[in-house]
Amino acid sequence: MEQILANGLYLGAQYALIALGLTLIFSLMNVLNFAHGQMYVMGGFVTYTVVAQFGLPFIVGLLASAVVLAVIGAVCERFLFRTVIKRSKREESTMLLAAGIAFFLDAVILLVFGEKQRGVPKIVDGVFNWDMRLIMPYDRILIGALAIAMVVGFILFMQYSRTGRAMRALAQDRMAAQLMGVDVDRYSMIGFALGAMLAGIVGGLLVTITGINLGMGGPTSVKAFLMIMIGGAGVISGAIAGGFILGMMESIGLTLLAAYGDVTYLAIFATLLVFLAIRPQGLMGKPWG
Amino acid sequence: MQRRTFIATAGLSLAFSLTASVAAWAENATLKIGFVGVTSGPAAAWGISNQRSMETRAAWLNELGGVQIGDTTYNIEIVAFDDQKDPKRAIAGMEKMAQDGIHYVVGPNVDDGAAAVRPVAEQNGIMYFPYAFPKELYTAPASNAILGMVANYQSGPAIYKHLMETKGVKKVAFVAANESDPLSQRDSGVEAAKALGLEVVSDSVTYQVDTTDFTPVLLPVIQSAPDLLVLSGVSPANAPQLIRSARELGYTGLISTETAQDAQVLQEGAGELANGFISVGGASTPELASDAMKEFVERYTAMFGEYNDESNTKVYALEYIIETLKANPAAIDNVEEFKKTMDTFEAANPFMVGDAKLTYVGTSSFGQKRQVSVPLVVNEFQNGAFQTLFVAKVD
Amino acid sequence: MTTPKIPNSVPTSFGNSAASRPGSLGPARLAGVAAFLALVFVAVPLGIAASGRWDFYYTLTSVALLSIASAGVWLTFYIGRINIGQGAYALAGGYVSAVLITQVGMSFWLTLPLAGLACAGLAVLIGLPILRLRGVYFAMVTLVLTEVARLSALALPVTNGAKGITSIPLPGELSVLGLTIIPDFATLEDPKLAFYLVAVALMCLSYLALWRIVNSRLGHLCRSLQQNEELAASIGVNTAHLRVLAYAISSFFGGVAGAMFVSISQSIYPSSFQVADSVNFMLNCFLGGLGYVFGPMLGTLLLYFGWDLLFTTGQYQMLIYSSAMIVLMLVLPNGLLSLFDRKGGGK
Amino acid sequence: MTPILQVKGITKRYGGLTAVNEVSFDVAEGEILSVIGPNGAGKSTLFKLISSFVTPTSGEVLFKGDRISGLAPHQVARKGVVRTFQETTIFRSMTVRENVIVAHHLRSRASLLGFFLGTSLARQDEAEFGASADGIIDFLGMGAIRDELASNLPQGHLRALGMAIGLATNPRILLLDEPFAGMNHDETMRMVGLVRRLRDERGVTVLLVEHDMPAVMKISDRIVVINFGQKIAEGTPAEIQSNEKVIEAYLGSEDAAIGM
Repeated sequence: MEQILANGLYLGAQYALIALGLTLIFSLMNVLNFAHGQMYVMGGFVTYTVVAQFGLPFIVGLLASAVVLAVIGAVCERFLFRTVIKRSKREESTMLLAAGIAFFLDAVILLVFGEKQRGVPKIVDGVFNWDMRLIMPYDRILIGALAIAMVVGFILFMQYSRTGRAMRALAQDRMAAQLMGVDVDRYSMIGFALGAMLAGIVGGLLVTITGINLGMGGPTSVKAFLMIMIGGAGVISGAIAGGFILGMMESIGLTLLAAYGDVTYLAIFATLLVFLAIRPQGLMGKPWG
Repeated sequence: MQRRTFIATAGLSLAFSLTASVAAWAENATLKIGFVGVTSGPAAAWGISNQRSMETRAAWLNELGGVQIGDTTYNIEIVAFDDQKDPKRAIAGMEKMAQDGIHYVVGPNVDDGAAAVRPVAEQNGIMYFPYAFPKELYTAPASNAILGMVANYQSGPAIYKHLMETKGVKKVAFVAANESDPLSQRDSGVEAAKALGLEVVSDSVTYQVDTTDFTPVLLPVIQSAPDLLVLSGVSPANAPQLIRSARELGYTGLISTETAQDAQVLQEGAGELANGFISVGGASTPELASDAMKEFVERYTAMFGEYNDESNTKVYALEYIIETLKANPAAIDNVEEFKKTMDTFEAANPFMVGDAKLTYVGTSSFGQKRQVSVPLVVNEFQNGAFQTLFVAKVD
Repeated sequence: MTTPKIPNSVPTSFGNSAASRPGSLGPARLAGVAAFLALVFVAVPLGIAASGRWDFYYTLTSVALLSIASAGVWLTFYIGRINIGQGAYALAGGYVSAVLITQVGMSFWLTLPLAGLACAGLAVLIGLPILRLRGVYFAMVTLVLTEVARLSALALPVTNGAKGITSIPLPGELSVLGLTIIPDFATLEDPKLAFYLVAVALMCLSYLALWRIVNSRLGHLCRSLQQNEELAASIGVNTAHLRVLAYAISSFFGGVAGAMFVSISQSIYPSSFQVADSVNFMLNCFLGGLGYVFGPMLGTLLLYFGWDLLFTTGQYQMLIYSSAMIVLMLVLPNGLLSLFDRKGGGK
Repeated sequence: MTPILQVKGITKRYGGLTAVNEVSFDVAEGEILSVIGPNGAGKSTLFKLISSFVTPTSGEVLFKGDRISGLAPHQVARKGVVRTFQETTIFRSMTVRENVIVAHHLRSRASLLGFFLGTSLARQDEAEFGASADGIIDFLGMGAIRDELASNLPQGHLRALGMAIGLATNPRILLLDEPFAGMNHDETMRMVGLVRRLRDERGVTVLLVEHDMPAVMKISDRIVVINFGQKIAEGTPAEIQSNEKVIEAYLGSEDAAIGM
């Protein structure tokens, strides 16, 4: 039991961080960023390159991932999404753009980083073992703690910083924010950069544990969608809750349903469908996002 | 031709391959060999190692002046098609090969693609070399597919038997990804283990390929206390993580797989924890590799920047095609001739030391010779490199 | 979530104003249809025979079938729902056909409509709860649906699980009252042309149906739903019923396309239609233009052929393809057919 | 004569908040009845309760003696109780004429399949809808903007279009949600005339919820006043104007003075 909870908590922390970036972008611009998973993969590869190829400390790699992805995010917003949102008659058109960017990043990652699985050596060795009841490698504890710290940091940033407050105003009501003198373009760009950066940081964090490969992008996006559906799209607390809930469901499901083989995810999906049929806006979302 | 001038990570390779191609481009005729497989997206690694090993070998042969088949000397051109791991695209790829007048194609890399291209290959007279294990592809009435490697239901029993005899393995557990290929391999693995009299203690646990934490997946498996943990059809990307999680959970038994792995990926992903991991490899272990294999690895590395251990196996398909054509030049545009030759075909294996032969096998598994004979090399991972555990043959 | 912005260009006018009666075929439109039919049934086969590019048959067959599935997705867009789950129905349709052929011994031609109907039935069951969702919620749920379909195909006993169903026989003879309408495909020297003709015939039928839907009262009601569900309810439209109906028709198209593909590849696996396919169906609609009945057909043609034509660019194929897509999006965010808007609305 | 619409002790609570509390009144066939009340009095909720867009916590609404609360909105519309919307809710990317035609849905005799196949019944229906729509458009004086895209219309026309959509359903009783909001004097007077003609020429019973006192006084046969979710008065305009409770309610809420 302890093991299941610990696994769920650890998974939940990283999932929450992934979902945060996605939901931030969604709440600010109503863009469902299909390329979120690819941004995560990109972050992982940047950290890998800095740490494993250049031999620099892990923290440098993490910072590099953050910076690179923030720049990519800002560029995407400034030159792509902004234009399309202005010119398009239906806002769903941004989905096509996001999918195009996902394909593009996939192609770039393949050309630049290659097709192989990559990983950096463990940053801390050893395994925490409490009487075989709870087994958790130290590096996983560290990464989990870092992820939780980041989530807390992000909440504080959104709550108390000027930028964070401006973005929250923007997310709440674009029109009103504009009237209140919030520079919508500027904060949309910052928000997008921040969302992409979060994806990159998770990639960088997890490359020490799970490694990274080209194929992780798409499935990661799908999982992130799941989380924000559970929690409610465009709501920060919802993304965090969604992340932890999915982590727990996965951990519990894999343990309880192991004997039945291939059905854990089927069960999770079925639960989700039933849940959404009852509560279409997710746990904490406003009706219709 | 343009395919030869790949811009790999090293700028050097560009110059190298350019000079190589210019030098060799005499008035030789061209023999096109196709490749239909996945070279983009999540599973890119499988197809890319195929395509690159073919391109490396082709460039090398052309540099040597081409290949003489009958009275004509040919330069080899590789025509590659990326099917994006989509069976519908794979059909399009095979159609494209037929359109180009190609009769010999390497690929596809997965079960669904290999099954989907079968009608096209049969209608258009194409022999193809899939890296997929379903038996109906190779047993009559099917006759155009040739298995390009050792199937897991062939290597599995050999490995289990070896481990029973040398390590006293009695209980075995299986884990597989929740996808067609790995699940099929798990099922045939379980069957083989039971046939050998092993006790299968866990065979129902599966995982999503995008799993980022395998601890919850492996927990119930480890609790079933097996002596041997088989990672059925595990992709090189997942293997290190699975090994690591199993070891971190305190598992001390053996771990094995029947698919080929990459040493560097294992080293990066699992480090010391991967020591003792048993997998099926190609023919480039120091004991087996001929000078030609060593040169192949060098050339591959020069062309593409980094070698992939899976290419040890994947270089063979092209070699088989060319050597069989040499043995019967009439087969160059007639696969029926090719099929006739297959039964008696024998040629020297350039990639292995000693007097190893290239022959077609598969009689005991498929009832007809529809498999290339590559040495079944079972490796053990030790400190960043593979060491040969034992070598066997498939008939 | 704000309501989606709607194209200003009205795809079709309705009412019986003299200009265009619903469903009426003016001489110009009739000529256009005739030209299109001549193109797909005569010009393309002649062109292929002349150029010797036999591989185009399969390419165009794929385009025809994928555009049928995309037409279904387009219809859900028409009621204001973003559908990224069509792959699930294509897979289900494929399995229905494959199972009926291999286990019941039914004729393929009978399984084709049955696959569509089974998918429509499935869509009613699934649609009832999820069609209450709107916007990105519906989009994300449908995205998950494709994955559910794959996992179900792996887990259900009738699908033969991971091993898939292979060696499915080619479509047999179709005869009515002793009159052979379609010959047994196995007796044909090369079924490519036959598959092509069947596929484009199905495509023409599907788009005819879609066009009729859009131009009939059903289409007008769908549009009313897309623009304002509350108002639609207040004028007496049973919105829940209509949504499910549109979704069922949409899934019918998906099922038929899936079943047809199975007959070509003579095999089906849980991975035969994946999330990537679902996303592509949606992209086809976007690219062609959501305001135009023939948008998804054009979008499919372009996206599929685009990839095929880039075949020679080797490892840069994906890079060029995706860049082109992004540029297209920047230049024509409302779909390719919006190019014709200035000349007074689409078809 | 039994009233066409009966509201019986209807109550709606949201959590701890009671938006509408035990409100009862009747609407007679052919009458124009207005519900008024200060801001936040519960008018909108009452309106949604009657049109069944919201289900009541207790109480019920009867139409011709049949209970309609609890039915889906489209079923209520089918019975002949049709609402218009407070906001300018129309089908934005259809023309005026298309808006009105589509709203003829309830009058269809042909099935959807019939329309799809273009049967003669369906073609007859379409022809009738077109003629009827033109009639309604002319009736509301919108002939000149018949083929204009709805999203391009000015607000006054939008309101009229909303009413046209309501009329197209052939309602027995039309519920108008603040039909005069945001209009200047001239526009209001024109709208008052329209609503009158609606009743006089088409025999439609009208129940409206409104804010604009002078217009209400002018148009209504009877008025129901609610405040804090409760009915505080009911009667003719003259009676309401002199009702102490009503004056107090309006003065207390510092809202517009009454009956000027």
